[in-house]
Amino acid sequence: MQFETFADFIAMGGHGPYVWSAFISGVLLLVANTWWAKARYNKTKRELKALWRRQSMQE
Amino acid sequence: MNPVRKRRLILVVGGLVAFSAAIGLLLYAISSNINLFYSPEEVVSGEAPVGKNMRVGGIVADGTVRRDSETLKVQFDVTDGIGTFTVYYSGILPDLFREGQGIVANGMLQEDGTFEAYEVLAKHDEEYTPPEVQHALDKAERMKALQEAAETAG
Amino acid sequence: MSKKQIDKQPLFPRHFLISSVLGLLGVVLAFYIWDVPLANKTVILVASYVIGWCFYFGAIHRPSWYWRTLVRWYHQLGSPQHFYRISGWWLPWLTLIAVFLLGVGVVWGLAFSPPHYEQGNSYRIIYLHVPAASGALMGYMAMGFCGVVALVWRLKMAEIMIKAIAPFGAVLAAISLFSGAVWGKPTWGTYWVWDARLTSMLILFFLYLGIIALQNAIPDPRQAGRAASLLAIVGVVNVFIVRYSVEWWHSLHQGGSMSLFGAAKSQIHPSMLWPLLLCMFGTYFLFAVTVFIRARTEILWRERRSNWVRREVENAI
Amino acid sequence: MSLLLACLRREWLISIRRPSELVNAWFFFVVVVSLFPLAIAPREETLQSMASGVLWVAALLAVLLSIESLFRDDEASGVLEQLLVAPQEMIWVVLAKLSVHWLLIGFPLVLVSPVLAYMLQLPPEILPAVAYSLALGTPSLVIIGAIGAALTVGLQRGGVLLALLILPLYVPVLIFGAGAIQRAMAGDDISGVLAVLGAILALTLSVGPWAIVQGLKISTGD
Repeated sequence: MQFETFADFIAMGGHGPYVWSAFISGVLLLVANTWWAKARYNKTKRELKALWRRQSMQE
Repeated sequence: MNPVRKRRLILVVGGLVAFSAAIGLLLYAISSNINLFYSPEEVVSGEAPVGKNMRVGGIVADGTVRRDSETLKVQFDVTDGIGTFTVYYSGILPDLFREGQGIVANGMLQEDGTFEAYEVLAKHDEEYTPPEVQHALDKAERMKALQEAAETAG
Repeated sequence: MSKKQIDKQPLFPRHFLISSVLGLLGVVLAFYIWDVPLANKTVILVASYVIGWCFYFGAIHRPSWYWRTLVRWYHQLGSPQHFYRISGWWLPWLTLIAVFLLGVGVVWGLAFSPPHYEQGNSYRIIYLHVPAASGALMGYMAMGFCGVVALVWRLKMAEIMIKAIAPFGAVLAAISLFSGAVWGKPTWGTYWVWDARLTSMLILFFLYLGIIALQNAIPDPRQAGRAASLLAIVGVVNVFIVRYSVEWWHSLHQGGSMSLFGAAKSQIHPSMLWPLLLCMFGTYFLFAVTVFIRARTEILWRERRSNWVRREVENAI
Repeated sequence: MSLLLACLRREWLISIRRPSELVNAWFFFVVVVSLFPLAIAPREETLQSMASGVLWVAALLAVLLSIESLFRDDEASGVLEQLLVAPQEMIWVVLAKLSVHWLLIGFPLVLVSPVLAYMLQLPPEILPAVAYSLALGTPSLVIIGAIGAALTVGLQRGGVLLALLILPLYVPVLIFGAGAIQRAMAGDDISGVLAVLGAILALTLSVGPWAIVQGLKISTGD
């Protein structure tokens, strides 16, 4: 561990705002992107099922 | 040759000619020094033109940085081990500027062989080392330099 | 060729020997002109020479096996159903590896790796910035490659891949631009410089956006895929030209190349290299994860009229 | 060769029958450039420092706006699909279209550019450099733009999309085109920069028509 206290870790020797804004926004984007892709996948599956249900009801 | 084939041949030959023309022109552009960058060696030997905007780069020589106490004026020597010349600059230097640091300066070469810079940029080096290691490296280098000095003296 | 004729072939035919020597000369030449650290280029060049030698040797003596394998791969790669099955098996493991690598890498980089001797702690942005930038670049190269495959062999999977790569590539380009700007402030004293790397990354971001927009604008998926392929190829050429043109242009009036003396002597201390490598590979794995998910979505939608999709979706509950 | 001549004749006749589109592109260039001195303080050094950028961005936008219609009418009337039946022959049609388009849009911009450059207070000895850089650069702009036009030909509201696709691809031409003017103003030799512009032109000429034909084939749903 390079930092003595948690406050030091947050402060990053004065560069805290830069480091943390970059990391938080970056990690958020990565997570949001993956989550969004997964949500699209699930939604496509649901839509397909609904489509087939409609088709079988018509028949 | 039937006309369709002939046209196709013209196309292929034309494409090749254009492509080789592109390469030839690029080679010409490179040879005509489109990149106006000069090293201290070239500046000292007189290869660099006087009175034109250009870019120089090198290492800030140790112990040559002199700051004016009143204004933002500063002067320092830039070297590459072969040639050395003086740079005059007025303005705020980047945080990473220090002696022994690589810099790039934009400006004009004067008649007397000095360089009037309007912009000085610190070279952001690609070496990533923690402080202790850098300290050790510096120490080793200094020891080596001392040794060499002792050898040449002795 | 009959069995007898194959037996007659010498173990090292003349063309093989000549090519080996030529290859060796190429390796020696590359060794002298390639501007990377000695250890890296030794490993890369020797390894590629040995692998190439083995492939060539095998190709002489067992040509049919190579051919069959290639044909099999070609069919498997081109089959969405096959890809869907394989990727479904890989996906959980890839996700696990990505999360593990990124988690360890980020915590190590943020809390345990030592500060930089000049930049202090602000350099820690490297653990986000460099993986994102290299991922965005590699993603674009992969798209260009898929574009060639899609246009030449008309493989459906290549078109699907382009569509799957583009969004995450754009996200990575955006991350590298933002984190680079934030890193630039404490180190260079400015958020933005019109430097070759920054500008080409910005153009790369625009190109990603263009490809996504083009795909969304064309209703027919096959047509959209092929249009995006062509644009991806043109874009790859453009990225190279932009990179060098900015470098030249910039020398004309202002700016500064930040890596002027870089390349050959660039080095990173192991205590910083390891977390960086973890983050980089973590990003690559995450890239694979999102590409797989997006490609699977696309496959399901495109193949919705086929029976296997129906079985797959209905049984998955 | 008679094929190319026939195509050239056809494109020429079609284009000059609708002069309003041509005149629009020319006026766009002139108006945009002359708006800048009104928008900023028209001091000599301010104008000089931004002249290269203004001229080049205006030329680029003029070409971009006009290129959208390059294949539009042929596609709407169904001629395009007829032509694409023989793709080897199509490349000649494309070459003819590009030449005529440059001759009617790009070349007038080159001709009028010294006048506009003079209005932007550039010294008279720079004016040839302005014309040279535009003369070498605008053909590349036309060819690269045509790739985008080919890809978006069948789409409604393709205009904004076309800009999004093509503008990033224009960056190298813009950099060297404006760079040539800047170098000329600094009193340097511009042959190197012009050579690069020529190299870009040769490269786009060798690869561009093929990409355009491919793009047209894709857009017409071949």
